[in-house]
Amino acid sequence: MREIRYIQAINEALREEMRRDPRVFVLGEDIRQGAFGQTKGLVQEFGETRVLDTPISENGFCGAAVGAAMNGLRPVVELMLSSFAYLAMEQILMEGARMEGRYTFGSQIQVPVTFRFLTGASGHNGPQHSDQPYPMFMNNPGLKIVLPSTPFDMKGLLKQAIRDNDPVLVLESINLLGKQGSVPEGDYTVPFGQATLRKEGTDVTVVALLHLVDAALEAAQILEQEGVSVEVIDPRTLVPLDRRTILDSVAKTGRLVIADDSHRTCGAAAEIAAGVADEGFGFLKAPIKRVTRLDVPIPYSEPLEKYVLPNKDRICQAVRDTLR
Amino acid sequence: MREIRYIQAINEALREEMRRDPRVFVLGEDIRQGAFGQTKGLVQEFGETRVLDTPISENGFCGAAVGAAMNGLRPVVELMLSSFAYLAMEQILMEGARMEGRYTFGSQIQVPVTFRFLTGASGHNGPQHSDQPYPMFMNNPGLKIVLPSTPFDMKGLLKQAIRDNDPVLVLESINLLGKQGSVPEGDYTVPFGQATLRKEGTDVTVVALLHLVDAALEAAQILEQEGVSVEVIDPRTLVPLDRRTILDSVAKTGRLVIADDSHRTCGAAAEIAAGVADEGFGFLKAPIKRVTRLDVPIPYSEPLEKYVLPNKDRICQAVRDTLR
Amino acid sequence: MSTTAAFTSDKDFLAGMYQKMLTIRLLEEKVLQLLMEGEVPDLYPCAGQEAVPVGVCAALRPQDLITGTYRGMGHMVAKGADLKPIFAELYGRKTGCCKGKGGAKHLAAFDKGVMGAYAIVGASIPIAVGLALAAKMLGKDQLVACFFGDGASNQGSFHESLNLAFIWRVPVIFVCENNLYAASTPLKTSTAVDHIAKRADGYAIKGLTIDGNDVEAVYQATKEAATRALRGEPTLLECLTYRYGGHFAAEDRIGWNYRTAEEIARWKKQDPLERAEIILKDRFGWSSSEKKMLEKGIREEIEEALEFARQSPPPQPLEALEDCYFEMDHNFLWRWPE
Amino acid sequence: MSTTAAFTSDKDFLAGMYQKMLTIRLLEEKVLQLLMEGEVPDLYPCAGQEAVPVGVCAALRPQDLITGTYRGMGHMVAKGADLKPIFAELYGRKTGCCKGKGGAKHLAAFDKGVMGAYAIVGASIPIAVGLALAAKMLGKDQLVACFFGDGASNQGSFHESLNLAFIWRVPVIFVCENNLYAASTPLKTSTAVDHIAKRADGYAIKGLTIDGNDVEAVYQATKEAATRALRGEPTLLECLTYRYGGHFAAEDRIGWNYRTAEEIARWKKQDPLERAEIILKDRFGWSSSEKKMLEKGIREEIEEALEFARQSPPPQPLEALEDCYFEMDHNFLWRWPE
Ligand SMILES: Cc1ncc(C[n+]2csc(CCOP(=O)(O)OP(=O)(O)O)c2C)c(N)n1
Ligand SMILES: Cc1ncc(C[n+]2csc(CCOP(=O)(O)OP(=O)(O)O)c2C)c(N)n1
Ligand SMILES: [Mg+2]
Ligand SMILES: [Mg+2]
Repeated sequence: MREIRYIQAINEALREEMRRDPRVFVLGEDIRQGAFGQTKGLVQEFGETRVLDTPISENGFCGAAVGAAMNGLRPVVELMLSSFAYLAMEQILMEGARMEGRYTFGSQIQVPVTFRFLTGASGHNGPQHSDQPYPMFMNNPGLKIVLPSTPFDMKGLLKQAIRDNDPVLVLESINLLGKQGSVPEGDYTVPFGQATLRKEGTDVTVVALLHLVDAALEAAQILEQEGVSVEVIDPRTLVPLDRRTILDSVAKTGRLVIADDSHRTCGAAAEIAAGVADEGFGFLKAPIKRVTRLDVPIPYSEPLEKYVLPNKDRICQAVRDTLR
Repeated sequence: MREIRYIQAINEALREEMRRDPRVFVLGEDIRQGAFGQTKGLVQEFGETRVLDTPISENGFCGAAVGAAMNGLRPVVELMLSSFAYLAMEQILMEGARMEGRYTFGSQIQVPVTFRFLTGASGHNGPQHSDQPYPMFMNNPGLKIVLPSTPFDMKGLLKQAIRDNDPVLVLESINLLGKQGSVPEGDYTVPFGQATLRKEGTDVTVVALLHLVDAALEAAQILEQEGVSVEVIDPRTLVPLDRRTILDSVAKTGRLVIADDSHRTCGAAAEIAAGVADEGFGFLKAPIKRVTRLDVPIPYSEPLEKYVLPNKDRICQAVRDTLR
Repeated sequence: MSTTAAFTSDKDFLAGMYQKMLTIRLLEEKVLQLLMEGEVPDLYPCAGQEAVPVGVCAALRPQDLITGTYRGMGHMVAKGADLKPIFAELYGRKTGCCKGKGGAKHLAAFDKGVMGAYAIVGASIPIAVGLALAAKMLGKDQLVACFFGDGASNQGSFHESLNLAFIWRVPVIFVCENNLYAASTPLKTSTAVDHIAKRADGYAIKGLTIDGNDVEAVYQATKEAATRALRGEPTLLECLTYRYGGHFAAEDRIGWNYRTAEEIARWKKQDPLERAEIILKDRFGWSSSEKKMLEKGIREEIEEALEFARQSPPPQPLEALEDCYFEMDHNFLWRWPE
Repeated sequence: MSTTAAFTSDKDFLAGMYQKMLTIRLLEEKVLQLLMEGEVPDLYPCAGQEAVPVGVCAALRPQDLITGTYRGMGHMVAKGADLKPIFAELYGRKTGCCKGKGGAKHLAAFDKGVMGAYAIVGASIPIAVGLALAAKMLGKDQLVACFFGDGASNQGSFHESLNLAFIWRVPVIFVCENNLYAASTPLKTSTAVDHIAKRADGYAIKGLTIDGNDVEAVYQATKEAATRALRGEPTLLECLTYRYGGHFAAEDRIGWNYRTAEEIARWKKQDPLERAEIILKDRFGWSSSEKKMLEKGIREEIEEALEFARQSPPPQPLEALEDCYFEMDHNFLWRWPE
């Protein structure tokens, strides 16, 4: 199969969905030029009426997208970086996810809006441009949350998100933009709520998110040489979360490490750990280990940033810790 | 000792700190009238220059408070309800907690600002006025988070918060405003990071937050009659969190229930559960149970709202579950 | 305050607007009474301001949309919503306009174009711009009227939305219900401008300040704004008015006191219903029996709606878990499998 | 564009401003070169805009404060910050002005009144209002100049802050560096008004649009605004200018293309440094040897600062955990006891 990059998969998904459905349009800051390139060429193909450059008004245009979705369109909003999400929390969570996002109005209206956030720390971007705020969104019901770790999943999940009738948050890892992978040319979608086994193993389960899936696979290779067989699970969506696959794996291995590049306290890893410490307690043979970013803002200087972010070595260490 | 209400304890702490330190001032919406009454009488005593009614501009005035704190004042900001925090996330988290909150500027500046949020669901306040967003703030480093469950703790912790040199978030439970309790007349503070044992017990540890401390104590009484001895811990501050006290208790009981009225997914209970499932794994004899609000917005209708919110019966049930 | 060209409604039209205003007034009276009796838990009163929603909505067509606020009963009635689901919602019943989930602050009637009421101050403004953007992009013959208060004009969302509305040239009318207070906070101590319409220049749109207690003036100004809106020219229409009741129903019980009795009395002399009634009498020779008949009909409608609410079943607790996501078992989302 | 009364600086004063502008220009040149060579990872260029920070800061006193943006090198130099900690910060060194934690987007010099640079567009505006509020409440003889871009004027925080500044009557000058673009987005397609200063009316404050490439005009307008500020009257001072470089340093490498060569050339004819140089020559008979000496001194200062940065030690990894909270062992906060 043809190989393309993660960023091209995003572009292709947007392009195909815009061709398929005239109600789909994209909006965001500098998307005609393409700040990071995901939207490159869209304005040439679809024109300025379907590719809207917005003013720097995150709360305003996220809210406008919610409104547009309530009145027949299927907007795809780009937040240039998820670090800017704090400005738009009100409209995304309070209005998008909670009000029109069915609940308050008792399912009388639907809000098929997709929020795309480029997310993560890419090196020396400093404390205000390296965020990973998806746990904050997980803490608020009403939003589906998708985090593709391969070009294949990106194309399929983004297409699914655009077709979904609920507000969906699609996380685009800034660390994966250049990643190559096999992607079919035509149409396909990847369903929400289905984790995938990236590698089978018998000793320890590693649940890994976004770019840490690759780190976990590398860690698994290293550990294999130490005689440790690691199973790597990629949940692919956090809301809904495929708890069954995680539990089944822990039932087999009895050991769990969660690798998640969001902040530790109340992060995604905390939720998965808490769930397994309840429902999977009987299977557990060892402490549940979390490998996350440390609980400080992301510093600019390279040695500092490296220290704060999770990586394959820390995953290895955590796996070894569960075997002590 | 004299008994006063929780809301009076807030008022008294503000009043005493404003008398003690001319740099302390309060600002927020409708605080001269006192939307819920915490600031009653302050404008009469301290005048309009130290009791500022703000426009409805949450991000703006929270940010201005951060700026004022950087330039020599000690602002105490009231958010009428924590449901309005989403509008001010940027200034509170990005600027208050992360930038001036020492880290970005490498401790060159300090930001002694206190944010007071009235928080929780008080009955039929509906999906946009019943929030409990503190886990979102926990997920962001840089902010200390305090949640007093008694009038005594409220006065002492709020005073400590105002004197602290970091940004502090003080949660005022809307369910506790009328609660009576012994409170000394004079000056005292309660230190951060020290949990308190509300009740000793031997079979199951219940870590409870805000008004659920009382629910946990009631549950403990009920369970006592079933022959179950429950230990109730009130962490009093979430950042910093007194992990030692929690672990010591679990070491004794081997069983843990966390009662937390924030949303379940990535909530405060998830963090405590995840921590114990790691560091306290060896002590655990049973699954860790979370009693939280269910993961939907808070509905208006009474039977619905009741169903969504945690209560003493659910705490009892969870404790029994750990003993099965 | 700009004056719009004198408009002379015919009798039926004005009487129709009067009827809506009276419905809002009597409905609120009833709900406040129920609130005192502990039957209804929550309400944000709008008595005194009725001419704004009624005048605006009279100039809209059925396909046009509105967005409202927590102070939403007026908007609902003005846009033609049925009273039954309103009452049932206040009672938290399954038959309520939001199945009892939204409640008093979130009245909605999507079939009538009431696209929800928002309890976060300023929240409805970006939503309205988005609704209007969709109307434009889909080529609908439709415009959006967005209601909000003077206090909301200090929110960032107001600013961002008005700029977007101009940039995108969408069919929207921003209706500012300037009742001089945001909760207990006076306009003059919280807002840099004395008239919100002055802010329109910052967004290159037309701004107008009108007498919001003159239902004909509101109608006429909206009519003109609607014509502009459909050409893609937004308007900021500031309607000067006054709320008689508390910011929230129980305000005086907690001892709030921020307005003088004289001020309230002065505004009551400009009551929108009385002013419309005088015109009906003076211009059209409306008789007091006509008024009585009208009132009687409204009271019956209200009683019927109240009865409907009381008879309606409360929702079942488990329904709390429904409606959060589309076509998805909610348990799947937050519960770990047994 | 309003013209302020002609101001005639004396030679030394103008030469001083010229020197600062040249320092900014040459510093940026150097850093861009280092960026190409991979030594410095990040920069937001400000060449072309130098007259704004320099003219503004020349009108401020040492005790006055400024807040800046990611495009912050000009603000730092203009307010008198030392070059060494700037370079060291760009290099991520412990000796950097933020110990290497903030980096290129967060330059600060608290001892000089540079109260931080903010990388969230619009973020510095509420902060500036708060700084000014404290100055007023504490009776300090101090004002605050707040720098931000044209794009930032579309953020809600701009709106909320200007309203607050008026309401509170605080000593602040809002300096809008209008360079016609917000990243790649032109002012005219994103902003309802052609001149940001038009928005001042919505906050009852004085708004002025001036030639931001005329350092004397910027100085003069700021001087007047400072007088007003100290009386509690904020000003929105819009300075028309242009950025020569990319929005971020590597912009052209990723193929951005949103401005015409002609437009850039046209603005380069209005170069702020050249214009100041002409005045220095024509009015004051400045000689080219004077300029050369100046330039030589600056280049030496730059090289010295660069050397300082290169020699400085990188921070130790564990220092990443410091500075998050005051007087508290960081481990206490997130780590469970062993
Ligand atoms: C973001 C937010 N802040 C505060 C509140 C609390 N609150 C509800 S209504 C209101 C006053 C609003 O005033 P205005 O916009 O003038 O509308 P009015 O109530 O007068 O109709 C306030 C402060 C809220 N609901 N949302
Ligand atoms: C809230 C937020 N949104 C988007 C960005 C990305 N961004 C950085 S600078 C910039 C353009 C800002 O334009 P303007 O305010 O005119 O200032 P200039 O860069 O031209 O000096 C954008 C979109 C950001 N840093 N913060
Ligand atoms: Mg009002
Ligand atoms: Mg600009």
